Amino acid sequence: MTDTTTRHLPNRLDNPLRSSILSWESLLIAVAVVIFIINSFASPYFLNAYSLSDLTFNFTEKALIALAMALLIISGEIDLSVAAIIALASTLMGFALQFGADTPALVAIGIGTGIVCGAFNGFLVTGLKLPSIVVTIGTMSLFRGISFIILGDQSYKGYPASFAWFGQGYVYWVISFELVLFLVMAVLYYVLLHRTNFGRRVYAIGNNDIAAQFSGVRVARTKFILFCLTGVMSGIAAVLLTARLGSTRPSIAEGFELEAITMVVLGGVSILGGAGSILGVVLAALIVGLVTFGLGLLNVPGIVMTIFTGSLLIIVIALPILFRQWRNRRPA
Amino acid sequence: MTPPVLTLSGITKTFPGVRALHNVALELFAGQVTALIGENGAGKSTLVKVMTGIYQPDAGEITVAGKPVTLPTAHAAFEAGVTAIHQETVLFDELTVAENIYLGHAPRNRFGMIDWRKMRSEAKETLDSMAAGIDPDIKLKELGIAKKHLVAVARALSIDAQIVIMDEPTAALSQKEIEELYVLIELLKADGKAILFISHKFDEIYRIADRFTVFRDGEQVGTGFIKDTTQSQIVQMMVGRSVDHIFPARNAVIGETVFEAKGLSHPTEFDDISFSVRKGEILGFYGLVGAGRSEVMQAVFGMTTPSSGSMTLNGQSIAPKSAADAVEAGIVYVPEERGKQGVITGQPIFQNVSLPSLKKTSSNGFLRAAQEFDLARTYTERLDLRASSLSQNVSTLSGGNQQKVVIAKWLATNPKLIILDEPTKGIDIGSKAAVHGFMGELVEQGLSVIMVTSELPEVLGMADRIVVMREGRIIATLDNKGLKPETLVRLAAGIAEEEAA
Amino acid sequence: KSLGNGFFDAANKGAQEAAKELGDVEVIYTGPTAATAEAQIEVINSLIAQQVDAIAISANDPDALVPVLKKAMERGIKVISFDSGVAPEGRQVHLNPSETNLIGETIIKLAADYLPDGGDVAILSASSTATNQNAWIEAAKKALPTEFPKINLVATVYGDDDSVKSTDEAKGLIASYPNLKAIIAPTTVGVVAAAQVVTDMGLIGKVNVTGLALPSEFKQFIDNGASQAVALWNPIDLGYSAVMIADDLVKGGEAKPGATLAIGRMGSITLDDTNSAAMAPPFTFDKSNIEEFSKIY
Amino acid sequence: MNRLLKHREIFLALAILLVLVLVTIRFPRFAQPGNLLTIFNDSSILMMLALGQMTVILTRSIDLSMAANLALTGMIVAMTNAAFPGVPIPVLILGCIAVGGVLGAFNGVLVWKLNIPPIVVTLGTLTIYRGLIFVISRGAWVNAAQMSPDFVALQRGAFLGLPILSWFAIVVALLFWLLMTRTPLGRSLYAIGVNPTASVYTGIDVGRTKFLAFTIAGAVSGLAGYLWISRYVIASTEVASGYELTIIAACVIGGVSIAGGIGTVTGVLLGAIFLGVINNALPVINISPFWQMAISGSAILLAVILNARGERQKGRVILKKAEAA
Ligand SMILES: Nc1ncnc2c1ncn2[C@@H]1O[C@H](COP(=O)(O)OP(=O)(O)OP(=O)(O)O)[C@@H](O)[C@H]1O
Ligand SMILES: Nc1ncnc2c1ncn2[C@@H]1O[C@H](COP(=O)(O)OP(=O)(O)OP(=O)(O)O)[C@@H](O)[C@H]1O
Ligand SMILES: [Mg+2]
Ligand SMILES: [Mg+2]
Repeated sequence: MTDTTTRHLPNRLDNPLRSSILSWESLLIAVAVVIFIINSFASPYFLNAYSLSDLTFNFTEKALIALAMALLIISGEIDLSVAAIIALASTLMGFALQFGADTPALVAIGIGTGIVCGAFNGFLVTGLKLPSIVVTIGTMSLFRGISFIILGDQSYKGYPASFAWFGQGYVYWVISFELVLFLVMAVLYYVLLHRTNFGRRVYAIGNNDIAAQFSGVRVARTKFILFCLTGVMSGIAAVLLTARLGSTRPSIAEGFELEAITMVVLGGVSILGGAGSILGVVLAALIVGLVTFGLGLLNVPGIVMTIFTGSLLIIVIALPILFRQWRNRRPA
Repeated sequence: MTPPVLTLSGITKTFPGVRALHNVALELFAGQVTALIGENGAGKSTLVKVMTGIYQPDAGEITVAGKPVTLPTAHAAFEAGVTAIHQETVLFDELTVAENIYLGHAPRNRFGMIDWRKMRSEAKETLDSMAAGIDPDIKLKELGIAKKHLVAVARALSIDAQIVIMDEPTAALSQKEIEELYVLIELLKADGKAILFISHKFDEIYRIADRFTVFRDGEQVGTGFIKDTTQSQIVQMMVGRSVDHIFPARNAVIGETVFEAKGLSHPTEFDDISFSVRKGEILGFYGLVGAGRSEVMQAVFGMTTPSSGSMTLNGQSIAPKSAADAVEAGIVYVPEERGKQGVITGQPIFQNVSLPSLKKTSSNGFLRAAQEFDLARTYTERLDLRASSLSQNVSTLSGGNQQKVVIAKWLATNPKLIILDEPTKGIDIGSKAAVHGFMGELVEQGLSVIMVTSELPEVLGMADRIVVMREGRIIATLDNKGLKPETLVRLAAGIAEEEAA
Repeated sequence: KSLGNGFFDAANKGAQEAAKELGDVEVIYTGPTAATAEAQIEVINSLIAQQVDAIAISANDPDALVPVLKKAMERGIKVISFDSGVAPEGRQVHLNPSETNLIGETIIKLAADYLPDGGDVAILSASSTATNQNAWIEAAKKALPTEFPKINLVATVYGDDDSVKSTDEAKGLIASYPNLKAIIAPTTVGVVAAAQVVTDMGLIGKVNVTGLALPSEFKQFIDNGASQAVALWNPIDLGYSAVMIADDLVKGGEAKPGATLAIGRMGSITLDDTNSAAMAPPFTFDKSNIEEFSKIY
Repeated sequence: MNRLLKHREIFLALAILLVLVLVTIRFPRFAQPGNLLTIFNDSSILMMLALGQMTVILTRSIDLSMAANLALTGMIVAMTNAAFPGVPIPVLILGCIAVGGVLGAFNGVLVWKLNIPPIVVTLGTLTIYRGLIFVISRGAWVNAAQMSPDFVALQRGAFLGLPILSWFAIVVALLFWLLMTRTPLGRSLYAIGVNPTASVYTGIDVGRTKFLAFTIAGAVSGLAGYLWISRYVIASTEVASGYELTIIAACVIGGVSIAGGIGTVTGVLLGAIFLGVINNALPVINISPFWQMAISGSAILLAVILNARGERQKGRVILKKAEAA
């Protein structure tokens, strides 16, 4: 066997161009384009720089969380406490504000809270080996509960103007800071997931964490980092949302977690772990934003929009499965 | 003579990439034990699953008592009078023993509700009749592996079936329990049941079987009466060639000690394990399934932490806390459960191979695809991996080729010690030879190899020294020179001891 | 505030009436289903994008809506708040359904009228961030020592305009204060929940529920005696006036302290120094008139 | 102590008792039978829902749509009652169970036939069902005045001194107890959770069983829909929003393993009562209700940690001496 260089294994057989055309992402692009076109016909107000700019505020904060959540879900875990982290981070920022914290300190507190909460989740899941779904249902109540204890029926307000800029400011013309931050983060997460060793290990863990561990991957450490990252992104979202609302109440960002997860799943990330891409998540965020804003322009109530997003979620997931079942049945 | 109770004909079953069964036939007779014999992966268990409604055959016919039947579900098989003790324990840890025995056919009261009292008393009766000494009310997870197997046997017996299949029922049992099982089988025979008995142990087969059928590579290659056939004739059918040629000649130079373990212990799994491996040596670990060898190896590999004991590698003391530590130190492990622990089936070959070596193929933590492909190609080609491209998904490879991917992955890390846990389990004969050949090559290059195996020929054919384990302890460490197979079997099963006692 | 709330459905009736009267006005009646600020912001954003001329809003949060409403005003949209107000920098005019002090007094009075010997009362409010409720409660507290010395206010709790939470809170009040004589709920959701609790616990006659309620939703509790009387202003008039004021502003009217704005059939109002204006005093419903009003709103 | 921890139910019951004792020390009226019955009555709906959720979780699935199902069924029944006050209440209740069951079966079919992960399916249907409430009601609430007196009164009536609502919970709990311990279906639910592969070997149709589990959870949600609406006498889009997580919390506190296969009716009932006690105790001992959320969050975490201790794989016992010990 020493000289068996007889067979040469090619890198790949399929044509990368062809497979990328048939990918999930292109399906999403098509969906996004269709919705965009429908929107521009349905409402005369849609194709307007200001409208489109306002549109982005509907999803940037959730989408920022979705980026980190995507990695976490790819690794086979989940974090339902993200919205509660926002509440706690926002509350602590408001608390610090009462003691005269300036803008940099506020941001540091917001992001710091995110890291601490993420690390707490990460410790419970990886250190004590508990299922992440239950742990984060628990910490979701705990984190938001602490906000309620601190804030009760009060609210914090009076954030400085320089702080408000994070949620209301424009970098250039109608391009908001939130949007720019989201795009920058999307690129960073793309690189992290698709271009680094770390990202590769995340996929390996999500596919089979036992085999990954048997392959010398430090599974617990990687998952811990992912929880921290999700915490950080929630902290950042807390800064943006607090700045945008200009006030803090303990009920801030209620329901964000399910919307972020919907974006992730719609973006083609397998809820069972191991598969998914950042591009998909970004597209899904865009689609959710387009749908809600487009229907909003038609004055369709938000609750009715959820029928669309919910159906979209199920249909988009079911279609490939139905297609596969149909194809498998045919030759038999 | 009486017609067969069950007839299989023309049964074919293919899995993606593997033809597990091809046009096989089988007949079972009332009051007789038919032994099904064949190497690992010959298709025996697959046939059992076809007969019990778990797999649907691609082609072929099943007749029970002269009537053709289809078995779309496990329940249908049970209704047709077929029951089986499966090779892997298919039981429920969190349920009680009684329920494990009666799940799916529990006795009901007149309201159609499960009658627990009756179930418990019947379970107790069955277990007592087997002299199993198991309390039907405790949860299954409280039992050891051997007792679990007895529960599986009890489950099969609780179904009043005409056809009883036993897929390696004795693999995890002690000699005493095996003897009790024989008694049971005699009772069943006397009851007029048709029994299919699968085993790799010839002594058992000759002791209890009336007829035999031999499978090789998914085909039926012979059938007949045990009393008319000699052991070597059967082996000839099983292997299709002379057994001696399988193992490569060893011409590695054995050097100084590379790895040494002293007094490794674990609260429940192993105790006082000491052994050493030298450069260029293959150290065999032999024992019955469940002897605790995998657990020892996983402790060496950092997956579990021993409660006491020490390890040294190249004279330096090591204490790996994780597999990553062990790999960094130069110890790698090819696990026993390939699909679960070895390969990441959802990912392409090259990513599987490069996973532990990502540091080498990347720059500053960023992936470099070209380097990854080069690395993967170098090692998979050395192992003669059969695949269409390096981006092929590992799940589409055959078992043997998956094993090669695992080995390639580890070779790429330039290890000092490689541990192979059941390296040829479930691998076809051709690949088996390749893996054996490759092990020879590894030691020639100066690596040290630990090979865990439950197969006698393999350990006798490959190892330089053999460590025998039983019930979590090392029983003996032997030089593999003129060793008789019986010696190993006795040591592993503890028979010598029992006779002395 | 939120869709589906009977109060705002009635306000919409008035708004549509005003639109018909004005002829050239179209009213979009919209809102989130959950009474949260985030959801309301999304709705406002879509209204801004539609380049509406004016927004009249009942706020879920006085502060959180300020940035987005400021943006609306920057884009030339007139913003007025009605019912539950927005902080002054987030709107041009705030239309109070009634005078704050008057409401505060009224809700206490409703309880006191049926407690000649005085006793313990508690307040079940909507959310802690609702400006209007807080202002009323403040006013009520102020009136207590001087005008109702025998009434003892023991607690203020919040039911968040959520029927379950309001129910739990009402039960908590009854359990914690055995001598409670009345629950005052200045919120249409809370008052129904409290009355239901009193009915369920068989405390009719022992604990009187009062506060602000829509006659159509509350009639049965007047009928069964859980409540002696409640009060409310006319939401139809409120919606009507909001649209009238908005129209006024769009057509060039100026909102500054002291200005007087015409509101059609309702006459006119004068803005105070926070650009707020109040409408008529609240109207009290009891056994004598509830039947009649429950058919209207 | 260790043995105690093994019996989750006993441990939980003691925890509940402890809370009761602590509260009673500060506030003697709390432990009066009347108040205890009130707590039980207040926890009734949660108990039923948690039992439904347990059915699903046992099979390694999860149903996030139960609260939305409840709200949708509740709106349907409220509107029916408002429009046709003459329809007898038992018919309405059966209708609720049927409607809820159909909504649950829809989840079940998607899980069974299309093999979509339950969390994705129910995340989707959660939003769909809620949206549908708005569509059918056009956003309007159905309030007390529109409901017929019988509709509202039924659960408030008393039988043997206990409100009918409590009797609903007791009957449902008994049915679940029978289902879980005495029927093949119930045992299949456990078997699937413990070992899905082995279940196939035993002749259990895993997909179909999951489908039935979702249907049962749906039917319970439907029943709870009627009870909820008639209890709080208001039907709106926001009814029970976010309650899905409370239901899961009750299960987790009650010792149901999210990994499937473990959980008892008694445990779940105690889990729901535990939340009910906390709920009732806080206002009484004058702790601001704002503490409630953090307390139930901590209770959940504590419960998972304790459960995990109990469930932790002891590893294989290979050594003879260890096995004997
Ligand atoms: N589910 C499956 N998917 C793919 N291949 C399978 C599957 N089950 C079995 N095989 C393959 O079919 C062949 C026959 O396997 P089978 O388990 O029947 O062997 P066996 O004779 O029972 O071996 P052993 O003695 O080791 O138990 C093997 O090559 C195996 O890898
Ligand atoms: N207590 C047990 N409960 C369930 N399964 C068990 C138990 N003990 C052993 N097994 C099973 O038996 C098989 C072998 O056990 P183990 O790995 O401990 O022994 P081993 O001596 O290393 O044998 P092998 O060389 O076959 O791996 C494994 O597949 C394992 O799943
Ligand atoms: Mg087999
Ligand atoms: Mg092993």
